[in-house]
Amino acid sequence: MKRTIPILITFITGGIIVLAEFIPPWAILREHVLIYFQIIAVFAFFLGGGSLLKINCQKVVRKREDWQFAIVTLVGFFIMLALGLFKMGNPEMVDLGFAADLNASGSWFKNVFDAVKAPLSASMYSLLAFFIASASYRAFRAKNSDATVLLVSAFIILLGQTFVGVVSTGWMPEWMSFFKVENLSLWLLAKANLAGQRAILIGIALGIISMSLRVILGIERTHLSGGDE
Amino acid sequence: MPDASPIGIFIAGLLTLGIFSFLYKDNPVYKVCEAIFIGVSAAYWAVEYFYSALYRKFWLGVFPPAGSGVEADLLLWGGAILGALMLCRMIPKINWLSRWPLAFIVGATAGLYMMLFFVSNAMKQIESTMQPLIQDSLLETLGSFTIAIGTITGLIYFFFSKEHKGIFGGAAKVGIWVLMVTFGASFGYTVMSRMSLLIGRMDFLFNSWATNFGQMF
Amino acid sequence: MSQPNQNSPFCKIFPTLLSALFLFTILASSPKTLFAQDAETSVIDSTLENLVPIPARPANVKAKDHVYDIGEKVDVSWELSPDDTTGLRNVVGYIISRRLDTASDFDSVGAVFSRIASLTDIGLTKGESYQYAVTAYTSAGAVSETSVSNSVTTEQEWFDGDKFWQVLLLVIIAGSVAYFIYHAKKGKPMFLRKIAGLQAVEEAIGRATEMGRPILFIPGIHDMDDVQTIAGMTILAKVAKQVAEYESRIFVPTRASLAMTAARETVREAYMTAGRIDAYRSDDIYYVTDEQFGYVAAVNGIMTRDKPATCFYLGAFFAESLILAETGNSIGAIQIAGTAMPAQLPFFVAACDYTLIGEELFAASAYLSEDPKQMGSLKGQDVGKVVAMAAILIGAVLATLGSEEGMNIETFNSAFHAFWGVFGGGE
Amino acid sequence: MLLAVTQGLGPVFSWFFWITFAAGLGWLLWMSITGREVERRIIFLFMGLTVSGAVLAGIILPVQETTVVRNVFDTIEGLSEGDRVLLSLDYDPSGAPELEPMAKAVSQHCFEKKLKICYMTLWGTGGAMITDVIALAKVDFPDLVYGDDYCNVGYRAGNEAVLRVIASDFRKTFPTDVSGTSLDSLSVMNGILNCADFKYIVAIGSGRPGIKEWVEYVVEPSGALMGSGAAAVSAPQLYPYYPQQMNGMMGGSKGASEYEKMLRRVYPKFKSSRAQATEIMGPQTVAHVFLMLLIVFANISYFLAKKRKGASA
Repeated sequence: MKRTIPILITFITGGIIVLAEFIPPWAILREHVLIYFQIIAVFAFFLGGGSLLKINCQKVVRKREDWQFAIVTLVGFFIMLALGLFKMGNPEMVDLGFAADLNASGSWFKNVFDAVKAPLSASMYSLLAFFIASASYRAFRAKNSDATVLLVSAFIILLGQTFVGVVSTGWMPEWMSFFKVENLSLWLLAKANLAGQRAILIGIALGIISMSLRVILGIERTHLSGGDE
Repeated sequence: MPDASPIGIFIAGLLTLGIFSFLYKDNPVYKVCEAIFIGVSAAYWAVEYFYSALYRKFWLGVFPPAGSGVEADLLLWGGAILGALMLCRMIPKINWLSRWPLAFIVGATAGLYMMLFFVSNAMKQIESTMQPLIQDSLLETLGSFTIAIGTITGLIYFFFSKEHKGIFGGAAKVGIWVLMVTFGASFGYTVMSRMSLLIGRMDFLFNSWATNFGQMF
Repeated sequence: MSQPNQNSPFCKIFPTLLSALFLFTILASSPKTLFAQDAETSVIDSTLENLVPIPARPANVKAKDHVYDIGEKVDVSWELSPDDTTGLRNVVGYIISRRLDTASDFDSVGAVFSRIASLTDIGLTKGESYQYAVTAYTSAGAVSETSVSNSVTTEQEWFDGDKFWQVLLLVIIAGSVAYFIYHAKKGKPMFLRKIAGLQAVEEAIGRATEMGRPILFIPGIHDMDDVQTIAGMTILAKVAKQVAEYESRIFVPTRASLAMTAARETVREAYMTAGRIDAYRSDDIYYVTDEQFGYVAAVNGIMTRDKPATCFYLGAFFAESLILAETGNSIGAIQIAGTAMPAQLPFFVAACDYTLIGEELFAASAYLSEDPKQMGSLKGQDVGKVVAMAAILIGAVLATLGSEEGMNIETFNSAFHAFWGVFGGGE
Repeated sequence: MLLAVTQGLGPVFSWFFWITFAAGLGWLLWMSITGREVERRIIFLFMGLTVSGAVLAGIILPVQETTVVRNVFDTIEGLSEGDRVLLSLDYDPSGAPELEPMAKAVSQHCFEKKLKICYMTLWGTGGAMITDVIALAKVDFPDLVYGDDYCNVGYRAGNEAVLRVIASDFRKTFPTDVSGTSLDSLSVMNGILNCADFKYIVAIGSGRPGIKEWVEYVVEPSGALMGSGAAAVSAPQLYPYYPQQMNGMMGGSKGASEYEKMLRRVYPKFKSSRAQATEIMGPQTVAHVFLMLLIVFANISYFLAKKRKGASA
């Protein structure tokens, strides 16, 4: 029982959603599924948030390594939660009550967002530039034919975007214009790159069809109830 | 952030430096930034989800404000029931019930993606590849041959049930090269926009933050 | 975004207001507006015909029930006003209005530009009868006489005939997957080519065990509503089982609560199958934060502090792909990545030891399961590839033979368009 | 404070910095030739120095004008006083470094030509972007009057559906502006029934819904005249629409900096205004060149190491 019902649920929902694509009156089900998902995800947050709190509280109570930082996380969490749930300092509260825009300019929630969350996100994201440098230095070496093709193609595109590249092939006569870096890089992007992208995209579609079918038919069910019964 | 307060900018700058310090090595300052980030952002999304999904979508959906003329959408209760089953996880005796919503989501996702990708990836890409091989100019002709052959050899590389040997192996090898050109090209192209992010941060530190610093002290 | 006030009386009179507004703006767009001299309306009215040439009306208005819908759409078509592309050439667009057969007044439902002779009206009620009226208007605000259509009753269909070819192709591909699943069940051995990344999985887990260091598994940064995350979970099941057998330890931080629940379920079951449920620790699988880069900050911290010997990144990834992979590289971990995000593949290819490219990610769990049924499905996928390749070839050859640049043979041209249409071309 | 210092010391600082930096690069090359691996933190240091040095020194590199950008500029240049332009800003804060300069430059250009702008966005987060751009434009045009010179209709949910509707009926989706004022009371919108009534549409976007959707749902059915500004990542996919469906496109910071250059060439008064994209282009190019040098050094090091290995074996 405990194992069969989930598999049955997967089979029935999956089947209905696939059919709904072709049956106009059922189309509405597809939209509802998305809303259902959002609602379930909110309930699931009680589990996720609970786990976050539990792990950090345990760290503090048992004085595990770095427990001080767990306090910071907990304090940050509760402050932000209170600011948001009660919409503190929200200028729209006066007129609209709790229907006020959560992110109204001037609310404390938005202020913390601007001063803390936004710069942290942007900074973390911008670390990428550094990692691109170290990855290029380490990985872009002509170790074998595959790596060489990767390297050359990346290099041409990089060249094509800077004046260095444009200058370096500027001497070429008209009949060789195809080999001018800016043209070559555009050709790589528009033709060879496109071919590779298409092969990957078609492959992904086939992979998903097969994977979804395995899931719906209950052959792939390790995520629900372990291996064979 | 044109209207950010001086204190806000000051804090933002400190946090930026804290994150950058990770590049040297893991250190207490980074740990503090990380801890703040986790706590604040988890709560941020909790609040955001609470108001957008639970309050607006669900609550206003099943209990529309009186006189608004909107009918209650009773189907939404289904989502709430599944959500509640999710919470059964916390009660050991009936925690197996939480597999039901999970099974529902997995099934629905599989169904949705199967159709979505079949149409947008497979059909659409095959359709766009059906172009005349011979074009007006030699260059364009070369281009359309590249696209057609590249796509087909790329697909050959993905074959699972046939060994990459002989002609087939040769085609698969060409396929790998096509994929490598693709990876190289998108790597090279993405670099441009990633750099502007770092430049943006540096600009913030050297201009907004430094100026603000001068004004504060 | 502020909450729309549903109590607002504005919402109720919205449709009425809209139509009024519409007519108003048409008239107001004239430099010599009628409303500016409201008092003298009648005078101007009579002279308007002399001042502003009125276009001839659009003729032959037809209304037809839209096929393959739930009875909410009607296709309206008409003949262009003779003053549109020829004649006075002063028509800038058409206004389309509708009424229920039983009603007396027409309500405006939309407008289109000049040179356009059709409109699909939406949001109707199934089984009701409607009538349409079309009027041409000019930039100076002159309005032609109105042409009225036949009456039409909306109907609901039970099959979307526009998708006939989609169904057929899907049945062929999904059918061949299903065929090989059940064909393989009969125990016929099947050849599968090697995928380096998957062969390395066992070795990578073994290495972590030897070094006495944990294993890190990231099932992407999307939630369970992405099939890539599901693919990640199915691989997690196989990985966790081996981890349990090797008596190693696995950490699974997740970006979504639901993904955490699914991962816990998966890993617990894997430990149970391996017969080591006592070693299962639910707190090793935990939610961090929904914030993309907050999650990355945390995972970077985990990597530098716990120093996992092996890192798996299998699922949907965005810009964080390289941040994770480079940090993982700096701690000397073996890294196996896989994603169906084309834009992130180059970063994984550059920075990880092994990368599963697109389709290989979805095939991974079948490979690792060594279950003939699952492996059979891969052969079905190959049939799909043959279909795709054949379609591309046939299409390209037909296009070459039929197109103006190529041979320009009319038969092939029409054959190409028919074939192209099957895949949704030419719409 | 720091800004003032660096500005004062500009040339001195910049010479000193670049000589040190060149020496550093020389060291890196020497390390490669002698076959020694460079630690990644040193690469990070170089990357950081490259970018921060370029930002501080305010490197401005010559920009080549291209036709595809000039078409957008010339179209706006060719409009006459009082013509209406629709500016759609479909991006969020992460796309802003690349796209905001475009939006700013186009706004400046339009206001200088006394054109009227209607701002809108397809992205929920775009509302804040519009506010920012208007604030930036007002620096040079403090006397702009809301409603007469520009207006902001903001965001409406619905992605492509919004476009489908406004292509034929603008007010069906946007009956009011962002603060609830009826469009009829705004002279900017006088007589605007649909998208084709705008003399020019400029869609600036970084993803979906964005330029591609504008082409599909507005330009193709209505024949409206459109130009665009795209993030560098998505620009290559949009080239097929040029020049039939969109008569010009600014691609990434490079496109934006070209526009800024044209604007300053024709209207020198803007030389005092900050050219954000041009400022980004300098550091970006320097970073690019540095990255290419790194790849070259890495391969020199790799080949020399292989040779040595071969010789010793």
